[in-house]
Amino acid sequence: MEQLFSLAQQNLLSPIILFFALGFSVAIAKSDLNFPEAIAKGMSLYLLFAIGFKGGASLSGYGIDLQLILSLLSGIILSATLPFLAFVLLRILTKMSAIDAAAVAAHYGSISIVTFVAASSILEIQGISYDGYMVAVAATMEAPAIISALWLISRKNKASKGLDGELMREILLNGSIVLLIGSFFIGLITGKDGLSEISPFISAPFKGVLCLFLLDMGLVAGRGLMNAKGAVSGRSVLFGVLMPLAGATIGLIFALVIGLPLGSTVLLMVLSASASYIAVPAAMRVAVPEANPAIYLTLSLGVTFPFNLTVGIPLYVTIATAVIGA
Amino acid sequence: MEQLFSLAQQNLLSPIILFFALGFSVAIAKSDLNFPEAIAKGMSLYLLFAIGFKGGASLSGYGIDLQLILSLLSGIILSATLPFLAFVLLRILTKMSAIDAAAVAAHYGSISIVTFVAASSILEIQGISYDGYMVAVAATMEAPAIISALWLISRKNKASKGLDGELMREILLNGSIVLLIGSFFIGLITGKDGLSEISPFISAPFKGVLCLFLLDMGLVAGRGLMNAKGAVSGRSVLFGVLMPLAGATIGLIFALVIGLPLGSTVLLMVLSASASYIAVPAAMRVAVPEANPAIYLTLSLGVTFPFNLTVGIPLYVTIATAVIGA
Amino acid sequence: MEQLFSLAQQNLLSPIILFFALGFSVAIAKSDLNFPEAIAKGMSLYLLFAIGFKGGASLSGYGIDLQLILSLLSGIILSATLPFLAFVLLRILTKMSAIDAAAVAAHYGSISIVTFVAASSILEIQGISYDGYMVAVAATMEAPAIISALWLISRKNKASKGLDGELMREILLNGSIVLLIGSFFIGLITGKDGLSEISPFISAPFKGVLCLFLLDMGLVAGRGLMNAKGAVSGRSVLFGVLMPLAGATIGLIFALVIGLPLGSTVLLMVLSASASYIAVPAAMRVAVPEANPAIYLTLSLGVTFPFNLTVGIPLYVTIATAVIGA
Amino acid sequence: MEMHEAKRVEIIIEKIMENRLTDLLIEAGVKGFSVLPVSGGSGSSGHWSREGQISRAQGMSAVVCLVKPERLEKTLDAIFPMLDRHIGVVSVTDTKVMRAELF
Amino acid sequence: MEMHEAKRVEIIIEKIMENRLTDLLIEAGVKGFSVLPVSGGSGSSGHWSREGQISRAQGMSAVVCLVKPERLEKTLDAIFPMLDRHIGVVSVTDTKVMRAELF
Amino acid sequence: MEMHEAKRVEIIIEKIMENRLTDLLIEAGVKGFSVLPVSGGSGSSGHWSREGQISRAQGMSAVVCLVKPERLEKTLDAIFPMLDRHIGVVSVTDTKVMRAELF
Ligand SMILES: Nc1ncnc2c1ncn2[C@@H]1O[C@H](COP(=O)(O)O)[C@@H](O)[C@H]1O
Ligand SMILES: Nc1ncnc2c1ncn2[C@@H]1O[C@H](COP(=O)(O)O)[C@@H](O)[C@H]1O
Ligand SMILES: Nc1ncnc2c1ncn2[C@@H]1O[C@H](COP(=O)(O)O)[C@@H](O)[C@H]1O
Ligand code: NA
Ligand code: NA
Ligand code: NA
Repeated sequence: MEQLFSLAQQNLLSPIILFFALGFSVAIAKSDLNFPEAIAKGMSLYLLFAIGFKGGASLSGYGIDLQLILSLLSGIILSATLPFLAFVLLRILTKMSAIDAAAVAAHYGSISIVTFVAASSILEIQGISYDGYMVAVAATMEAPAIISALWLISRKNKASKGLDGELMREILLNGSIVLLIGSFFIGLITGKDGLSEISPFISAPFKGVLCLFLLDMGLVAGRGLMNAKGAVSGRSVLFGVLMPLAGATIGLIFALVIGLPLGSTVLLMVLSASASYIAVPAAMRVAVPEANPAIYLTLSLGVTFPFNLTVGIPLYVTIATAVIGA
Repeated sequence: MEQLFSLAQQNLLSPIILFFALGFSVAIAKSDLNFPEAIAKGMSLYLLFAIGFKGGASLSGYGIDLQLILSLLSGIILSATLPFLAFVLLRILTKMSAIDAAAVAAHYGSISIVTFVAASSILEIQGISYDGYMVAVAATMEAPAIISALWLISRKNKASKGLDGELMREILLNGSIVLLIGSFFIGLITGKDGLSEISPFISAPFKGVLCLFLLDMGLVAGRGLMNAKGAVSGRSVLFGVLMPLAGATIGLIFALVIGLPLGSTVLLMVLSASASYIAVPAAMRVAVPEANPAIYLTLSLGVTFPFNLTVGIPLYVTIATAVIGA
Repeated sequence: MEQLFSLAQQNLLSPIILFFALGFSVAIAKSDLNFPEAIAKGMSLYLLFAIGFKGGASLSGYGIDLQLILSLLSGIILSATLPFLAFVLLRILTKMSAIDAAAVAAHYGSISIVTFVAASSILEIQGISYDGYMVAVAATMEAPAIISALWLISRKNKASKGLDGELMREILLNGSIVLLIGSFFIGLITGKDGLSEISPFISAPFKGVLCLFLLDMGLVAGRGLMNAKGAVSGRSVLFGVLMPLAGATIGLIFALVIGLPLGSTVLLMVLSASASYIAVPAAMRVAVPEANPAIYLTLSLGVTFPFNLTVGIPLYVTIATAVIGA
Repeated sequence: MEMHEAKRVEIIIEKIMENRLTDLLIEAGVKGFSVLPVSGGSGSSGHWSREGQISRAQGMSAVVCLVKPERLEKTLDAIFPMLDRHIGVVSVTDTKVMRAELF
Repeated sequence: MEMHEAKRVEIIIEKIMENRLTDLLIEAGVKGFSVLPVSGGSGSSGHWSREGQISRAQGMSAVVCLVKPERLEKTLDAIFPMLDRHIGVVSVTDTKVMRAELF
Repeated sequence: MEMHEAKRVEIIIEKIMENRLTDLLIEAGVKGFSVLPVSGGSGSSGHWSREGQISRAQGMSAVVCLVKPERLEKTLDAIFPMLDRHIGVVSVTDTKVMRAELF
């Protein structure tokens, strides 16, 4: 308990969280601080490029082992099944329509890569190491949740066009995934030599860029909340806090079953707990335009993302440490 | 005198000044070199983030002392009163209308943060240290000048809407201020630990980014001058050179009275001498659309900014050194 | 031969080439990965700024010697004459109209600065040094080819407006040239001191930025090829591979005649072998709108650029090493 | 396809006034609008461009607003005071829209 | 200058549907179109802005398409199914163009 | 609100020709214009997009110019030679403006 508090406090006072909080609060105070869209996108390209490459380079030289394969499989299974849990929870807790609930569920099965990056930064500060292949696990967890949710929707709504070939290609080849996985493999191929060539670009400045990026995320999340007032009920907000806890718990069970070490366990919990706000919202707009985007964007970016960043991550670290031991 | 020349020469041959001069001259030669708006804005966000954070972090661990409070007070008083001096000077020197003169005066009471950054870079090269809280002083000097100028205008022009609540909020919560002050406080809170985390992003590459940014400022200033030919008279240009000298002198007196050390004295002189071209022009467009923007933008960005960068800063360093001693 | 293979393999497995290949292939697979235009332009400004400055700084302290002058002259002559060779080759090999052939020829006389940057990165990895003034040689090679090609066109097409004063100014003062040459001279003037001030910005992160930039170039080249299907014949593609070999050979002869050392010889070969896709296409659109842009953009960016990057550069290094000795 | 009469109101206004203008539009009961960036222009107050700019003082936005003909008068009345003081141009064009109930 | 009757079709549609829409236009035989960025807007589904956004879910594009009058019906029929499900507005304005053969 | 007849001239032209075109407009006595960015499009010369581009050869701009009806002929005559050689489309739409003296 004491550890949890000290960790939570340390986390809340880290620059990345403080910059997120700064953005969130000045957006609500209606400051005109903002980042050009191109800069926000440029920072997100940088972050994906850097974590992909570093993840791959750290694996280079190791063969493919069983744990890697089991981790990837776990990711796929988690992503494909968590939407069902989310859907049931939503139907019990809230009065959301089945379509809206399924669309929200897709987001919670999928992942938020920035939450993942923030968690790995926090692990680094704690001196807890993790496996480079967790980046690949993150990548596998984007798409399956979408397919599960579209299946849920097609059951309810016969008219729904669902998953055509073009959408499938868009989901599997979406820019974020392609950059993450591509950088991962280039890191894997070029290994330590490659890393030493570009490390001054992707390692040293990484945390500073992350601060700026979270400032922007705070601004966007805060403004989103302001514009969406009324779109989400109190019970939906409750879901936005309970679902990450449920997801993290199930992620922990998977990690225990396949015997992941501490750092990677935390990351699998974080991936399970986090909700997408880039790939999944886009897919939902295309496939399920009837679902209200204000609901899923607000829950994912306005509720669950800040919750994970501030309370969730230190909690998951504490629980995993208690269960597995440091 | 000798020191002044060597300092001026050293300053004129520093990369940041040369890149400004490059931009200025190729703009006048009608080269199509240009920076996308998003990149210019991205660089300015970076600079504010970096100087705010570094200023705050350098203060962390020190308590609030009397000199800090006196410096902040000096900043507010300078910003609130310099517009009156500027207004009187303009009415004596030029034939500008009262409205135009008041709008210009608002700019000279307020500050140019890039001039501040350039001056602190030059101090660092000279090995002269300054207090981290000067960043906070800079922030306090943005708004009071606007209020003084709007008061001047409301006296002349009863029809003027002046300062409504929304405009007041926009001025106090404008993006630059919020980022500067927010980063300052996060730097203060996270201190040396925070700084060491993001220092490779905000310290080492800082001067390089400043070079690129000043290249862009040179392009914009040069193009502004080309487009504004005829908008400003010779006597207005004279004002654009005299006013910074007057402002710096008054800034020096305040610094002597409150007993600031050399580096901070120079910075207070620079703040008093510099003219805004981001926050104040925007406020003037909203509150005083009758005032001609070509006049105040040309004077501030086309005349006073280059003057301070090339001649002003080394002059203020020399004078302050002569008066206070190294 | 063995050296060639090991070099080619080493080159093909370097991060910069792999990122280009990643971009190229995901573009063809129709991924939506893309860079905002402002970010692409920002990266290219950074690269020009960095190589210009580093080239100039490395020369600082040395006087102007004969070899420098001869190199600049060689650049001008190569750029002015290669279009004639290209034109003849095109007329023999392909069925392109004279106008289209002349427009393509202008591109091959001029240069691709990214190919130059990639080659100098590869030389650095090989531990082969080169002269800083090769950056200036690159700059001199942009414009002459355009003039030669416009002369060719005016002979064929009396109606052609050709080279008016405004176009001439645009060509000579185009943004890329001005930034490259301006940074070169500022590097020259400020020398080692200037370099040490901004080196953490322009040296350490350089290769990482280059990787991201080549990823973007791969995306643009791949998409260009997809959109241009049918615009270029197989024989045109053959030209796009033969011409760089011919150019490199002639570049080698010039280098031998003026006695350049190994690294600079390779760079002169690369400059002669590369084809412009920024300055020249723009000039052709203005002066020769009748020429089909799909042809010259596809050949330069879709064929010759990837060829030089993957096969050409290692080949030129091997040949130059064989001829001159390491 | 049944089409309905509507008015396309295009307001090119200083960027700094954009939010105040759209607030007026909403108050006037307009059902929607879209804002398009403007990258440069020229007028009695000279030539401008957004290139490399960080200042928020210069620059314009184009606000496009499709309205039912009967809502036009009220819309124009609402924005007139602002356009009288601030630089900007307004054009009103007859057009046709698909679903009348949206405007 | 001889001018010819034409229709200016302006479709403001979700960015994520932009490529699908332009594919429909091309299938419908339209000879060309231009896409203009939209930086913000407001409608029944609330207010939005592209500032600082990385999500591809929000945001609109304006597709401007000049067509011969006789091609209008087919064009509208082609895009109607998409506009029925997805948020977006369409306006059709009478206009004149220079070279009729291009549209 | 008194409104006056005017023409909305919209010229979509290669970006590289933008300055030359606006110089022609100013020479022709036009009182103002606004330039809107175009992010992509399609026509007889194929499909294009500005994404990730650094080349200045590709890309278009939309120049919108409100003119008095009596100034239209001269405006079109001035720009015609350029549009004859360079890719681009022009449309002229009847519209109404507020203050006739500005156009
Ligand atoms: N006739 C016009 N057509 C289109 N845009 C215009 C026109 N006149 C002015 N503008 C736009 O409004 C801005 C300000 O105009 P002005 O107040 O005349 O300087 C110009 O820079 C243009 O962006
Ligand atoms: N009347 C209108 N005029 C112009 N744009 C509109 C209009 N109505 C809606 N839009 C645009 O379409 C988007 C979605 O509209 P809606 O579906 O009503 O929320 C808005 O955010 C605007 O960008
Ligand atoms: N009918 C049209 N409507 C709108 N824009 C067009 C049209 N035709 C061409 N364009 C624009 O002009 C560019 C060049 O057209 P083209 O010369 O036909 O290839 C296209 O890429 C579009 O941006
Ligand atoms: Na999840
Ligand atoms: Na001042
Ligand atoms: Na060449």
